[in-house]
Amino acid sequence: MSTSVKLEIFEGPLDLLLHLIKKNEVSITDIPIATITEQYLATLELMQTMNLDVAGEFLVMAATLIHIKSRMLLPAGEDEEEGDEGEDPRAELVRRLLEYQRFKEAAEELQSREILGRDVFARIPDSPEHNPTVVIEQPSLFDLIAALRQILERFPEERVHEVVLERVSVREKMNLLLDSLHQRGRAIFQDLFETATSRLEVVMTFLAMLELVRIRAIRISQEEGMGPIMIELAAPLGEVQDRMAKEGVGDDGDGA
Amino acid sequence: MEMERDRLKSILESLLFAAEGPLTAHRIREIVGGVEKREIEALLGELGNEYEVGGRGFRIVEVAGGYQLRTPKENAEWVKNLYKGRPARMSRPLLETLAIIAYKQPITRAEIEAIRGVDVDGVLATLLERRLVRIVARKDVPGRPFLYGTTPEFLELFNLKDLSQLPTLKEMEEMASLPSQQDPSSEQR
Amino acid sequence: MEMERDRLKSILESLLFAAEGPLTAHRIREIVGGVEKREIEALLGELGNEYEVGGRGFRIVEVAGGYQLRTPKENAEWVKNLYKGRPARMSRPLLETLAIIAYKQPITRAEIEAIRGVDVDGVLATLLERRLVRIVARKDVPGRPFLYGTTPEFLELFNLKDLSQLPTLKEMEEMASLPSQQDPSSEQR
Repeated sequence: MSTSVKLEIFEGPLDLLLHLIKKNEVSITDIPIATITEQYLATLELMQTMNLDVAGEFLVMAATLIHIKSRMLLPAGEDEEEGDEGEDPRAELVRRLLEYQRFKEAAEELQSREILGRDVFARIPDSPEHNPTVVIEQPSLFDLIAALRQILERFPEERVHEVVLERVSVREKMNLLLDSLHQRGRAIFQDLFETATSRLEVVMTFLAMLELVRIRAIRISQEEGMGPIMIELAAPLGEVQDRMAKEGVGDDGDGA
Repeated sequence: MEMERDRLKSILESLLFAAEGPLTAHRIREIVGGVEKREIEALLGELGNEYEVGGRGFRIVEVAGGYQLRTPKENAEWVKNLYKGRPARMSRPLLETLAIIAYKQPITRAEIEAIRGVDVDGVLATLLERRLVRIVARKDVPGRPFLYGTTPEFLELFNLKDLSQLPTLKEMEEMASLPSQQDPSSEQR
Repeated sequence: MEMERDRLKSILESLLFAAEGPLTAHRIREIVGGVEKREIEALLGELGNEYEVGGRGFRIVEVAGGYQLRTPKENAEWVKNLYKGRPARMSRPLLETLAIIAYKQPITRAEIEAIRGVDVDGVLATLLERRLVRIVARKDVPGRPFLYGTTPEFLELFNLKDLSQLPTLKEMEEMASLPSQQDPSSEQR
């Protein structure tokens, strides 16, 4: 996704707003909303003319600013929204800006500390029982996930010469999974692997499942307690198939 | 067994030198045996002082709940050359996200994003990979999202004894003086 | 650039301290610059002498054509204790096997091996020994192989309240598909 592209210097809409506020030498708590909105929009336009992908959050903020501006223009009392008659339309934005600014400053504080590996260095001791394999002290949950990913990464070796077959098979698996879920309603994760006869097939089913999750065709959940992982359709089968057709996944490309 | 102070100091130096991370006074006590924690702390203080006054090539820092030998900042320029090609850069998104997690932990990804105003997917993955943050639990709300917190490695990286050593956040003092005037005409230039 | 002897000694200490292996005088010269090799060797000799005479916790030894800091032999007894009773360490094979068991329990050894593609005898023994997995039953197939599952110690190690707190597949996919290079802002600058 291109939404992670940012205008180099601005970390996001809040960052850009803080910049404009500083540039205009105005107070966060009393933002001249018309001026700032105008400059904000101009910056977005500049970003677009520079062919920078303007991330969605910048646009959402633009809409927010325009909305606040229009509310500020209403004579007092005519603002019916939320019934919060006395509240400044800017209040919520101000709160967010102040909070973001605090952490921006905190980040700068962190940056100015004596950072290990930049300003100061510790020893990398060679322990007596030196172990060449990667060793992790106090593994975290993330390590567990990474480990599982590594398992999956090792499987593709089998598909080097079977690319076509595999693609067909994953698609096939996706359809089989959908059919099966359509019939059963909900299924236990492990049960969906029951019919697998080979390692390859297990992986295919797994990949198919991930793909279905990615396109939001299925939903994965867990019951409370020691409950099993449950899988179900995220929408009626017909709707899911339509979506897959639109996304160009799941069909064989020849309309069959 | 009574041990000479100098002998003990030598052993402390060796221990700090050979340790793989910060050593707590407690752990040191387990290792040397028969010495009061207070005594160990006093000796470490003396050693650290000697290093500093003597302008030596190491310092004793209190970090992540323990003591660790580190090179002094004024030598960084040279020591850095030992590690060509692997700078430990900290980008602004990384630092901002880390700051939010450090101060507001435990916190969910959605909460971090609400503060930063942008998504933090990639940044969070990097922080997890660098072991600067970790999943500490799940939040008891629908969807049961993960809650993130900082790690001992975070404390080590930023030379912090514990979380209470984080610089206090600037108070939101300005919040008190939120704009209350309902005079939109002040807006028109 | 002329540098004070004491300053240089401090830098030498820092370099020896932070280096990953023995440093040759040649390499040191490259790093500090503008100092004769002979001078460097002389200063290292002085430093080593100071450590020895002062009964410090390190020595400078010449090894593999370079110089290295090491702890003195007379402190070995204590230094050795550092490595005793360290927190559990996890190698990659161990973690992978544990992950498979966690998600697919109850599972037989043959099934684990089918997924990992290598035999897991040793790894499984280690996991059993560390009480991270246990035998939960026998599978009702010919040969009646053992079925393995995780233990409460496993939950403790990963800070999980119960197995339902394991990341779901969806979360796994979200997290695992976040290679840091996908985030252009996190590493550069």
